[in-house]
Parts: sequence; C-alpha cells; structure tokens
Amino acid sequence: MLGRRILQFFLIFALGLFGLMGVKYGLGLSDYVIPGPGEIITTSRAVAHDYFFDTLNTLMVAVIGQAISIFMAFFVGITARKSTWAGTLIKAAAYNIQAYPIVAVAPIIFILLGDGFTSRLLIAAMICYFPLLLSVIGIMAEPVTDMEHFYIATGRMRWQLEVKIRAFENIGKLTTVIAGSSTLAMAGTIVAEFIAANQGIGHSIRIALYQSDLSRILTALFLIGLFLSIYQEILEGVGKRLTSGWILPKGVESEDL
Amino acid sequence: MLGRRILQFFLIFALGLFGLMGVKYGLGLSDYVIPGPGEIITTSRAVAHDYFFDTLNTLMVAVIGQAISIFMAFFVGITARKSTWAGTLIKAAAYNIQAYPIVAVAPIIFILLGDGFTSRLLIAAMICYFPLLLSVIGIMAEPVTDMEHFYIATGRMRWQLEVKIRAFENIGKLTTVIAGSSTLAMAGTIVAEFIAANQGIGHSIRIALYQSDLSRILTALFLIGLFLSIYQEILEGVGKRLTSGWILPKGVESEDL
Amino acid sequence: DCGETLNYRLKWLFNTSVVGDLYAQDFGFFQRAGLTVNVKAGGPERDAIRELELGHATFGVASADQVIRARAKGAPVVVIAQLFQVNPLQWIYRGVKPAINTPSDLKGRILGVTFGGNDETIMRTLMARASLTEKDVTLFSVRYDYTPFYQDRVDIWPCYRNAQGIMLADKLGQAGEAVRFFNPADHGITFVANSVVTSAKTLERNPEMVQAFAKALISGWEASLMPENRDKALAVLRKYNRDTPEELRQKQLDATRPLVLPESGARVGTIDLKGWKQTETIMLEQGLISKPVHVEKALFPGGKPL
Amino acid sequence: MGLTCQHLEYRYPRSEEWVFRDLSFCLDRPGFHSLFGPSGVGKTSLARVIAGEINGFSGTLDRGEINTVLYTYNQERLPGWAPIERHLDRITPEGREDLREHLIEIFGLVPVMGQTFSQLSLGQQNRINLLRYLLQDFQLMIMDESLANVDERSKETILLEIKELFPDRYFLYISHNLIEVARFCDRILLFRGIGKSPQSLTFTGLDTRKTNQPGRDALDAVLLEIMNAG
Amino acid sequence: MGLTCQHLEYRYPRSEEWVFRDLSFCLDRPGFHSLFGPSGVGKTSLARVIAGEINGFSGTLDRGEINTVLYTYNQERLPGWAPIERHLDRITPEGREDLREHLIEIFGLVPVMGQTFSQLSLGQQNRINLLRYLLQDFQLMIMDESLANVDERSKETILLEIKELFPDRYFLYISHNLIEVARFCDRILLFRGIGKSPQSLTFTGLDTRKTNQPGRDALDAVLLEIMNAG
Ligand SMILES: Nc1ncnc2c1ncn2[C@@H]1O[C@H](COP(=O)(O)OP(=O)(O)OP(=O)(O)O)[C@@H](O)[C@H]1O
Ligand SMILES: Nc1ncnc2c1ncn2[C@@H]1O[C@H](COP(=O)(O)OP(=O)(O)OP(=O)(O)O)[C@@H](O)[C@H]1O
Ligand SMILES: [Mg+2]
Ligand SMILES: [Mg+2]
Repeated sequence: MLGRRILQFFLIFALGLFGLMGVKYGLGLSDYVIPGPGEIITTSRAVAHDYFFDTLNTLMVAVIGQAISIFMAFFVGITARKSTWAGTLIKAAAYNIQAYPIVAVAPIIFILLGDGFTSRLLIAAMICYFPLLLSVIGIMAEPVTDMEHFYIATGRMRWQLEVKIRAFENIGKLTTVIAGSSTLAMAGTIVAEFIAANQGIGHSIRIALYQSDLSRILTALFLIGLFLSIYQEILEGVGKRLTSGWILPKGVESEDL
Repeated sequence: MLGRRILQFFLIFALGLFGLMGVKYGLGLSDYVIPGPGEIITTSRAVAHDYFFDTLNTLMVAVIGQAISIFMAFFVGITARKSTWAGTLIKAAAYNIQAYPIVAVAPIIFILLGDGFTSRLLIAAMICYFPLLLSVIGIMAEPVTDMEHFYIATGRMRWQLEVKIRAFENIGKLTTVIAGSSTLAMAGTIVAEFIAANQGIGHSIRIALYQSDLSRILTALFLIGLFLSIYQEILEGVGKRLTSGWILPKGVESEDL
Repeated sequence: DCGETLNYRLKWLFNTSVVGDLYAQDFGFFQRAGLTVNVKAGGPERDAIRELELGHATFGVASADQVIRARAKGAPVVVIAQLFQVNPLQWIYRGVKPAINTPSDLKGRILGVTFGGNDETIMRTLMARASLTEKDVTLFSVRYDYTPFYQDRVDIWPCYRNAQGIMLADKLGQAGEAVRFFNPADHGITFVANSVVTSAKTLERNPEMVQAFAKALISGWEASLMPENRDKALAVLRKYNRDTPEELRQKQLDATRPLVLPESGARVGTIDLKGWKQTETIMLEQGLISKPVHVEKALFPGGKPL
Repeated sequence: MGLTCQHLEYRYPRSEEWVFRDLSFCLDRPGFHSLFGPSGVGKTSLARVIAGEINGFSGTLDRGEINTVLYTYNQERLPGWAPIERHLDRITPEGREDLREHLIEIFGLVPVMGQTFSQLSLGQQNRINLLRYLLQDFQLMIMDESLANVDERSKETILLEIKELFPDRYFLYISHNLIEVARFCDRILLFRGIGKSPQSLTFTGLDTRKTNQPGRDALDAVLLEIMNAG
Repeated sequence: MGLTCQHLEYRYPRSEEWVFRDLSFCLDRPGFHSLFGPSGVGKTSLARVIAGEINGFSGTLDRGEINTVLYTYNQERLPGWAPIERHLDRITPEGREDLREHLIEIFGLVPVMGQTFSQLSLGQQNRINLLRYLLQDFQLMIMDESLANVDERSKETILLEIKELFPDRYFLYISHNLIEVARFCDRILLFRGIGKSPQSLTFTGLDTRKTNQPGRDALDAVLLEIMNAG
C-alpha cells in the first residue's frame, strides 16, 4: 500500500518533469528559463540534505496546523450549522474573512501577533480550515431524520449528539475531506513560511524564487510531494482503521472490506 | 433576504474596523501603522471608484473561475472516485499538485501560458477547485445502496446515473460547498492577480501593500466582502430554487421550506 | 536595561546587502558595545517602521520612501544612519540591445517596473525628466518571477545591482549573453535607499544606547567591507545565505562595496541630506505624499552618523 | 378524556390533494387501539399530526389527559458507533433497568445485544427500535408499522406483553394485518379515505390479553364487520 | 431443473455466528414460492446468496435453468429528481409499455404517478418498487418483504395478478404473514434456523390463483402443518 502511493507519486512527478523537458527542448528554451536535466541533478544533490530537513520542518508545522484547522472547522461549522441569525452571522464572518487574500491580511496578523511561530501556524490553519468548514457545515446542516427522531421525540437531543450522529453518518465523506485537507495544510504552511517565516521549505522556495532557480524549486516540489504522499498514506490508513472498527456496512461492501 | 446578508457583512466589517481602531488608540499607534478614521474615509473616497471597477473585474473572473473549477472538480472527482489504480493515480496527481504552493508553480504556468487572462483564470480555478474536489470525491465514492440496487441488479448502471444519484442524494452538501467555494474563487482570483495580473483588485492590493497603505487595503477588503456577499446571496438563492424544485423532503423539514 | 535583547529588523532576506549587519552580530561588535542584538530577516510583508511602533523591534532598516511616507502619517521614526550611499536599485538589460545613455533612450522600449514599488517612482521621475509620457514607452508589471526578462519579452528589468543583478548577469553570461546596467543616479536621480531607523521615543529615552548601537553597527559594516576581512565576511554570508553559490557571493560582496563605501571617501553610514531632500521632492512630484514632510527633521542631527 | 379530533384537514405543502378533510374521531379510554386503513390513506400523516410533528393542519386536536405522545415508525435507525446494548443502556431512564432486561428477553433480542444496528436483520431492527421507545415516558405511543417486519409469533408475544406491562397507557397501533388488529386491539379506528363519508369509523376489537383469549368466532365477527365497512 | 442448494454455509465477515450451516433445499418447479421463517433466521442473507449479492459462502448453489435472478427488498428507493411516472417510463424495456400500464392500474398507483418517491406513503413506495422489477427480464424474482407495508386487499390483488401474468417464472416471496404465505404460495421453504436439523423443510401451500380459491379448511390444514414444524 505504502509502495503504491509513493510509486504513483514518482510516476506523476516523472511525467511532470518529462513534460517540462518537452517544453524546454520543444521550444528551444535556454537553461535559465528551464534548467536542463544535468543542472537539475547537480542542484538537487547539492540542496537535498538541507531541503529534506526543511520539508520535515514544514510537515511538522502542517500536521499541527491541520489539527488546529480541523478543530476550527468543527468549531465554526457546528456553531454555524443552524440557520438562525447567529448561525448565519458566524457563517458570513467565516466566509468573508476567507475571501480576503492572506497576503492582504498578513500585515494585520503580524501587527496583532508578531512574526513568530503563532502567525505561521495561524496562517497555515486559516488556509487549510475553510474547505473543511464547507464540508462540515454541509454535513452538520443536514438532519439524519431516521436516526435523530428518537432523540428529538424523547427530548434527549443535545448538540453534541446531533453532531455525533451527523458526523458518523457521513464518516466516509469526512475522512476523505480530512485526509485531503492535509494537502491544504501543507500548502498553507508553505504559504505561511513564504510570507512569514525564516525556516521551512516555503522559506527555501522563496529564496530560490528570488534567485530564479527553477532546479531548486523542482527539488523542493519533489520533496513536498514525497512527504505529503507518505503523510496522506498514514492518515488514510488511520482513517480506515478507525472507521472499519466502527462500521460494518450491511451490503455488498462488507465483502470487500 | 438580500438585506440580511449585506447587513451581516456590514456588521462584521464594522466589528473588524472597531477592533482595529481599538488596537490603534489602545496602543497609541500612528496613522502609518493603523490609519485613523479620517484617513480611511478620505482614502476610500479617493479610490472607491477605481477599486469598485477593479473588484467587479475580479468578481467576473472569479465567476468564470468558479464555473471552471466546478467543472474540474466534477471531472476529476468522477474519474477518481473508484479505488482502481487509475482512479487513485488521478487522485494522487490532483492531491500532489495541490500541495505545491501556487507561487512556486506559477513560473511554470507563466512559461506555458503566458501571463495573461488564461493564467489568471487557471490559477484562480486551481485554488478554488480542490475543496470542491474533496467533497465531490467523498460524495461520489459512497454508494447509495438503496437507490442504486435496482440499476445494478438490472444491468442499467452507467457512470452518469451513478453520479447523478450520488449527487442528488447529497445535493444539500454539494450546494453548500459550491456556494461556499465562491469565496475561494474570489480569493483565488485575487491571489492570481497578486502574482500575475495587471488588473483586478488583487493588483491594486499589491500596489497598496508596496506603499504600506492600510487604508487602501481596508477599502479593498470592504469591497471584496460586499461583492462576495451579494454574489453568494445570489448563488444560494439559485441553489435553493433549484433544489426545492427537486426535493420536497418527507418529514419535519418540509414544513419550514 | 542592557541585558534586554534588541530586535533589529532588516528590510529584506539575508543576502549580501545586509553583510555588515550580520558581520556586526557575528563578530561581537554589538556585544562589545554591551548590547544583545537579534538581527532578523525582513521581506515584502515586513515593515520595520510598524514593528518599531509596536515594540516588536527597537531598530530596523527601511527605505527612504518608507520613512517619508511614515513621517507623512505621523509615525515618530528617525533615521540614524544611511547604509547605501548609492541606491543599488538599477535596471539590467541585454548587451545586444541599444545602449541607454540618456533617459530619452528609454523611448519605445518595454520597461519593467514594480507597480507601487520605488522603482516605479524612480522610473517615472526619469521619464518626466526626459519628457516621456506613458505613451512613449511600455510599462511592464514586474513580479518576483524573472521569466519575462529571460524570455526577452521585456527590455530592461529592475534589480538590486549587487544581488539579483549579479545573479542575472551570471545566468545570462552562462548562455553567452552580455548585460549592461542602467543606473538612475548617473542621470541625476538620487533616491535614497536603505537606512537604519529607530523610534523617536527610543532615541529620546536612551540616546546612549542608540549611539552605542549605531557605532557598533557602522563599525561592523566598515569591517565587513575591508578587503582584508573579505574571507570573514564571506564566511558570514555562507552561514546565513547558504543558498547562493560561493562564486556569486564573492561577486556580490565586491559589488556591494562601492555602494556603501563611496569613492568620495565619506564614512559608512553618512546621511546624504541632499539626497533625502531630493527623494522627498520626487515623492511630492509623483503625488506619493500630499504635502512636504520636511524629512530633514527625521534625520539624525546634521546628517552625520552617530 | 382521551384524544379527540374534530374536522381535521391537512394537505402537504405544495400538494393539491387533501390527505384528510373533515376527519373526526375520538379515543375515549386508554388501551391498545389501532389505526387501520388501506395504504396511502393517510395513517402516517394523521399519526404525525397527533404527535405534533406535522403542523399546518386545520380543525381541532384535543389531546385531553395525554401529555406525552411518542411516535415511532419502522424505518428508524440507531447510530452505528456502539453495539445496541450500549445504546439501550444510555437511553434507559433511571429505575427502568429491569424493565429493559425484561423487554430484551421478551423481544427475543438477547443474542444480538452485542451487534451494531446495521448488523441486524430487519425484524431485529424493528424490535430494538420499539423497545427503546417503550422505555421512555409516554402516555400515548403511536406505533407506525413498528412490527411490520417481525414474524407473527414474536409479534404476538410482544403485543401481549406490552398490553400487560402498560395497561393504563394509550397505544395507537398502525398495521396492515387485519387479523392482528382485530385480535389485539381495543378500539379500531378505520380510516376510509377522503372519498368516503364519514372518513373514519370506530370499531371495537377483541382486545386479547394473556388472560383473555377470545375464540375464533368472535374474531370472525369483528373481521366481517370491519371488512364490510372498509 | 430449478434451484438446488446443498450444504450451504455462511457467516458475515468478522462475525462469529453462522447464519446457516448445512442448509440444503430444492425448488423443483416454477411458481410462486415462499421463504418463510422467524425474524433473524437468515432469509435475507439466503436471498442475497441466491441472487449473487453475497459471496464467500461455501456449499453448492446450482441455479439450474434459472439465468436471471432479481432480488428486491422493501427499503429500496427511487431517485427523487423526477416523478415516478418518468422513472417508470425510462426503465420499461421496449414492448412492455402495456404491461406497465396494466400493473400501475392493478397496483392502485394511478393517482400517485405524478409524485416523487419521497412524497409517497410507505405502501405506495413498496408497490412502485416491486412494479419496476416486474417489468424487467427475470427467471427468478426474490421479493424480500416487498409488500410488507401494503394493505391486505391490495396485496391480494397484486399477488393474484402476478401469478397470472408470470405463470412460468420462479418467485421466492419472503413475508411474515403465514396465512398469506399458505394461501398464495406453492412451495413453502420453512427456514428453521441454525439450531434445528434439518435447517429447512419444504411444504406445499394452496397456491391460490384467480381461478382457484381453496376453502378455509384446506388453509387451516396447511397452517397447522407449518406451525407444528416451526
Ligand atoms: N411529503 C409528502 N408530500 C406530498 N404528499 C404526500 C407526502 N407524504 C405523503 N403524501 C401523500 O399523502 C397520502 C397519505 O400518506 P400517508 O403516508 O399518510 O399514508 P399511510 O396511510 O401511512 O400509507 P401506508 O399504509 O402506505 O404507510 C398519500 O397519498 C401520499 O401520497
Ligand atoms: N452485516 C451483518 N453482519 C453480521 N451479522 C449480520 C449482518 N446482517 C445480518 N446479520 C445477522 O444474520 C442473521 C440473519 O439475518 P437476516 O437479515 O438474513 O435475517 P432475516 O431472516 O432476513 O430476518 P428478518 O425477517 O428480520 O428480516 C441475523 O441474526 C443478523 O443479526
Ligand atoms: Mg404509513
Ligand atoms: Mg430480512
């Protein structure tokens, strides 16, 4: 399983690289527009070690950022799930803030929080949480009547229970979105590092961009993709174990679990 | 209804502004760090006209970008919904590409597409589509056994039908995510303009950032929020009309439609 | 309060343009002055003047246009030293193109400018001096990405002479293309670049500390640019700017020296009063500030380094 | 007094057909009653009106001495995150643990207590669902086809036991099995549909209990009476 | 030959209990047969084994001359994007339009054709679902409580009509109503559960048709026979 995902990643990356080389030699672009294979190999050898640890650093922050964003998404999603005035207000606030480009909001964040780890984490979480929020709101706003009826009829319904029922009914969708959001956490952390930090692979990419060094950027992209594949593999594995312990669906699916 | 959303937006924006003023006067900061009300009003008057059309321009691109991203999300989501090798490969590709910070990928996009309208649209769509994709995959991967059984048993199941059934069963979640993704389309377009374009409100924000002009940024944020509120209002209205024509849910909900 | 760590926020990422700042830190110049200083990298979303006011930093580096803008909005910022005597912001162009000897040679070309950046201000001033309007040239919006220049879609591209300038020249050189630079200062445009700033409050409350800092910093800069310290300076750069190839770092360091240590023999850090005034005039002309700010009031008395 | 409805009128939002119009009836005493009638006639709709889950009807609905109405139907599900044993445990009001154990026994559910809901057969699901409702406070329980997918032998045991355990409550049992309704129910509210007048008729069934098992002739008489009226 | 099962064994994945073990039976001729037995005994499971929806069982299952098995159950739903009329239209194989109209009539569904599935009562939903299956090609149709929520009168009409329309097909009717099973079915496969041996017994019911309505005594005899064996 682990093998498959990484294999797939290699395949995709190789395809991308070949495409790029195709463009280079097809259009006869010089090495400073798109570097040649030789330069890419030399450069990536040279920076591999540093970039490896940079990416690891980024991944750590992304993991924490993702945890925070899952928390935020559920917090906002649960508070905003009802179509009451307060609910829609929170929703409106969440949506509006999201529309603001992070680069425009970043100066304000720095003013309020300084430029430490917190800002980096907050920016990463803000980028990652919104897609989660959309799914969580979508799921939380939809009653599971056949299951909730008893609890409502007997006056036992609490918001925790409602949330639990709806989350559980949609556990497959939620795990897909959560596992997928690791991608966004990673991207978010890189953006945060790009504008705020002095470490992590985002910072390295920024430097490489200023130096216009596409070979380095490609190396960074390779490492990002690799680490992410591994992380997602782990997440999905955990998700599968968690949910399969819970649900044994009645029906054809149970056979091929 | 239209009134409510805009009212809420005004409320949120006003709250944010008051908070900022609180920080300003609380810490005794100069107009350079956080502009005073007077300056904000003067500046916003001065730039309102230009920014209005910039934001409109951005919104237009965002609308097209959103349409493309909905299309992309469904295309990728539907192709990748099965856990076959090809399906997971497409999924892996989609996830990996997404993890790459757009700023890092942008140079490659510019090389391939130039830095005109197409690049701007593509970047906007790429930022917006992924959260949609996650939801679409989550929904498309989950069988609706009670509905699909007949079509499978009688050999009538086609992928179009499967997609239709699953989309329809989850129409509420889909409309939430689609309406919400307008936010991301807007943010994506602004980012695209920020890194690629010569027009649009993202371009204006970039200039204001270079000039450290927070009043302009606030004006831009105000207009972005306002336009987005209106756009979302319209989207949700359309969504409601579409779905209510389709579904009259059996149960308590039918009463308060 | 000498035990307290002083944050010194740079304008940009660690690169050759900040060699003196890093040198002063690493070779104990601040320490010997009894100060604990933390030199922090900057970036486009960073603004040292804001951080001074918020107390996130005690000293910082800001460009002259930032200082003037901040003063226009009542920020109590003061300049205690001017790092670059010559603005490193210049335009690079390919050697095969017709040379630009006067601003009027810009006519008909595609000019890269960062809209909102001070290169735009400088370029517009140059155009105004040469009586060129926007119809006479094509302004091309510059981003962090050099591809348009690489692809030769833009004639001249703004860059820091001592940093990206070296790198671009090197890349094109490898492809056998020669380059030239167009320096606005050669055409009478003095637009001051980076300076060291602090807040009026700090200066007022703790003049000795400010003095000690400025002295240590300038000594650090002087030492870092002495030819006999070249290897030490390069070692510092290697440490903080590991990503640039050694060969380029050497070239960059050599290109930095004449920008900070002018031929006139003025001391490092000298505040060029006339240059500041011209900068303000240009900004007024360009409508970047609405009324005079009398920037000389923000400069440390007499324009002399502390 | 029990439950009285007068001139009830209802149609679903955006529907043009009336489900019922001018429907009047009265349940005058506690007991195991039935709501009977052909498919689509409006039993479920009426049940939900009585339970307060459907509003927007007109006419008067007087619940009399009945404060707590519970409505349960055969498509309800229990959440799947725990075995049903744990679910039952959590929803048992204090002091009714013995009742719960007794019902589990009678309902024949002992062997499946450790399974989750989706691992049960349809009839097992039906029974679990009804069981948890019976543990709650109620004065009127509407059972909408709650035992429709349970075999007759179990059903008989369950019904007789319910009647013994809750002699002073109101039940409204919706079922399509006429013999069952005639045998076990007290009042039988025959719902004849919008076309007929009166829309409902009330009969009295055999009200079989553990202690009172009427003979076959009595049953035939009731069956005949109802069939002739329907 | 019809359907033969020998020594069937099955348990659900990750479950420790066998649903059936050493189950053998044979359906020797076309007709309207029944699969009968208490709730939870494994009827649904067996039906899905026969229909090929459950694999991983052991023993032999020989479908003989039966090529097409359809399995339908009472919880199936039609998509809600169109009125059921349109759905039925789309799934009617060419040439069976008349059959469709006839069935709609017999099933009493004419008035609800314009509604969507969720706007139907439970019994209406049951009927629509069965109806669409009947329009398809099949040699064996397994009806798992397909008419469980339909009133008896409609059910009788429907069953008699089905038997008349499809005299040469196999049906396997799962129901909890013994009288109904005894009256309408030909072979009655009594499923007695894992504890008993043999696990299944086969009886012959009255196989009532429009043209052949056996009397009450015959019914009583069959009922007695089955009840004694269960
Ligand atoms: N949500 C709805 N919207 C419109 N019409 C509805 C809706 N629900 C039910 N109906 C219609 O109302 C009528 C009564 O439905 P109801 O479910 O009350 O019947 P019922 O007596 O319970 O039938 P069954 O025995 O089949 O369950 C039916 O004709 C049905 O088509
Ligand atoms: N997915 C599953 N996992 C584990 N056990 C199951 C599963 N589905 C059913 N069972 C068990 O298998 C046995 C047979 O179930 P099945 O649904 O076949 O019964 P049935 O005869 O159809 O009952 P009913 O008449 O109630 O529908 C039951 O004891 C049930 O608890
Ligand atoms: Mg009903
Ligand atoms: Mg069953």
